[in-house]
Amino acid sequence: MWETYQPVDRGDEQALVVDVAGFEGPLDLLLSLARTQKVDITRISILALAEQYLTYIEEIRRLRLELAADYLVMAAWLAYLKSRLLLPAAEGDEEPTGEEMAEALAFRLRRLEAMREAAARLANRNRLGRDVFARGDPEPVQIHKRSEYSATLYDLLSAYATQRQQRSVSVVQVRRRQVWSLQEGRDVLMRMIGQIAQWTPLSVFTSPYLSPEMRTTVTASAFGASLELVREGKIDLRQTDAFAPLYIRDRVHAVETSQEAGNG
Amino acid sequence: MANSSAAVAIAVDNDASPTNFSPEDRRQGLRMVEALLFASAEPISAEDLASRLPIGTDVGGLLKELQQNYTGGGVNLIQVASKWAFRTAGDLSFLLSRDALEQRKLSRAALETLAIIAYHQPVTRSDIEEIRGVITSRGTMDVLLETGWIRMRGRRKTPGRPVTYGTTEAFLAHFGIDTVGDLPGLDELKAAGLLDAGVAASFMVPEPHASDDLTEDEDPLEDEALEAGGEGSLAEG
Amino acid sequence: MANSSAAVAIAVDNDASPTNFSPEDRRQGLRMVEALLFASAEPISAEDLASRLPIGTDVGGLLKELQQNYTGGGVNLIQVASKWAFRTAGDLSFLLSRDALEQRKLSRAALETLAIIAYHQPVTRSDIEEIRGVITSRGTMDVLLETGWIRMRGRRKTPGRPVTYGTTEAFLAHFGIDTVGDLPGLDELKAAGLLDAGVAASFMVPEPHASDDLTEDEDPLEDEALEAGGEGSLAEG
Repeated sequence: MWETYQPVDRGDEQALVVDVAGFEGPLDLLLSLARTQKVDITRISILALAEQYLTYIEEIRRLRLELAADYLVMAAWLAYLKSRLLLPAAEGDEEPTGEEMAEALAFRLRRLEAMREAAARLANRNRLGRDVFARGDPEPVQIHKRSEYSATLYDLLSAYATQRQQRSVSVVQVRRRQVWSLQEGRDVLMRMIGQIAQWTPLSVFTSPYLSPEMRTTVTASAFGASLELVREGKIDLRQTDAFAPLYIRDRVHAVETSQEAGNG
Repeated sequence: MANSSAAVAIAVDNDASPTNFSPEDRRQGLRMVEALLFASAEPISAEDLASRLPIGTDVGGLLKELQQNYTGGGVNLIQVASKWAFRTAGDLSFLLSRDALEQRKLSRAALETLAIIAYHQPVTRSDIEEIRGVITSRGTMDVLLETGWIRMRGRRKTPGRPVTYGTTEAFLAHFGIDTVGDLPGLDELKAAGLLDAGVAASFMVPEPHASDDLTEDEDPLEDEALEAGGEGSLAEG
Repeated sequence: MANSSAAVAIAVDNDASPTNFSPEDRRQGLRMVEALLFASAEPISAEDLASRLPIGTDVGGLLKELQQNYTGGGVNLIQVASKWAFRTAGDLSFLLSRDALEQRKLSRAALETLAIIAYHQPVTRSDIEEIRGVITSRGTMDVLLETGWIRMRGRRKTPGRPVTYGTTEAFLAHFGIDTVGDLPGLDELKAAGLLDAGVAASFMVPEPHASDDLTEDEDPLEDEALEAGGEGSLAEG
């Protein structure tokens, strides 16, 4: 998981010719160089480290290798640090002393090192799904939905009164208007789409149900139902133009067919 | 089934010449069997377990010991189709189901049907359909029965013996009325503005039958009808 | 975090006025806790358990007893993310490696960034960059957000209002840590001053703070920030 940190062996000059891209920024390079001092990072000589870094950067530049600006900025800062460490501070100097600067850098190196160790500790913990495992076959809680209905007496009475009154008027009508419900439209489509892989006009599905006076309601509810099925991903719907015939196709089936075609 | 699990036991016993396993090895074996069974997404056979344990492990014995350890606990080690798996103890299965209460509104159709049952009880499904002028969907009656506000009262003494419906105590309690006889009549509905004043003279609002006792033209429900109420009412329609 | 877990303990204790629970009740309580935890792949909080057990059940005590019972077994009861879960024993990982899920290897940069977020949270992208001394690539944060181990917490009340990051419950669950206060080596890091701002005192690096509550110098994220987090954090850099 954790790519172990591989300090680049810089024991000889050869090792200096190292791809700088392998470092994650100047702090990483500094940490890596610090390792070559073979001392505890808390007792590292910042001055020696700065010199090492500058030598390294010079070497890279001599070889005309590209260097990211970050590395050069750090080099400039380290050169300045070096001068502050070597020269006594002038009277009334407002700038931080060389020691303060060195301590700041040492802190940053220690902190980065600490975070790396923390990362390694995290990575090496017993991790879920790698070292420790949860129940492989959990028994989920079954949720039984129970509905609680509510209605007021007013709802009840007004539903009754309205219905009775409408009905008392509509008795005059000779024939009850037949309505194909959305559910019925949906049921018919659901029964049939399993068999239709090719684009088929929607009217084919509904035609056995069409009598002249029912055409409007049937078409409307079949269309409504088909939209619902499209939304659920069960069928595809296609229309080339406004008011052009609607075509539908069973999506599952269509996918299988196209895959077969692809394989063949 | 019994045969095949016997075969397993034999096979395992054959494998398991418990040569020189120390008590410590045995304890570790038990831990391994426990962990493997716990982490597995499906029941594991004794052979499968054996294949993942040190050679010579007495899998059969360990399984028995583990099963013993879990006996009486909240989780048991059981055998399904001659494989092994942990399962919640049967008597605790109630812990793994939860009721979720969902507040729902009655549909217009259900409200109308309910009102008709209240006013016109005892009433059959075809009475309701005649009054409403539309077919009553199966779902509507199911919902109303689920509310506990209507019940099947009996069967009408007519051909086909259709089930009669009426309201329940819960109905009265929910709508805050003492008896169905307190439901407002024609004049009151008019006064409340729920009916047009100019409604036809022939328009009647019935006096609901308030008693739980069966009317003269009702027979009691047989037990079968209570259980298979759905079927009973289908036959009616 | 320590505060909130203390609150849990108190809440549980309050519930658990073990009034008149017989040894038999207690045994049954233990079985129920065992069954509930065993059945779930996800950790369950003590409160959640309490809500599913008889009122007054001493959940805290039962959990401790159950944990004790499973100590040394192939399956252990552990505390992660302030919740409880059964997990296979860590030392048996060799046995179960076959079941290991294919895990995406995090780059060194991503792991380092994750550690910094965990130990320094709430932390902004520029805090992370300050510590690592290098620009955080967009991809690194994306990968970490995708693991579900880190999340955007809010915005720091400083100019530019940079997005702050912290770890999630999934992080704790994955690494088997109870609370952020239990991060390995946290106390030593604190004692060594390595979690202090130190260098640039101009910004604050507070102690890890994983509680969902925002700290004083954080503002809540607006919805827009959650959706277009990348953009928000780019502005920061």
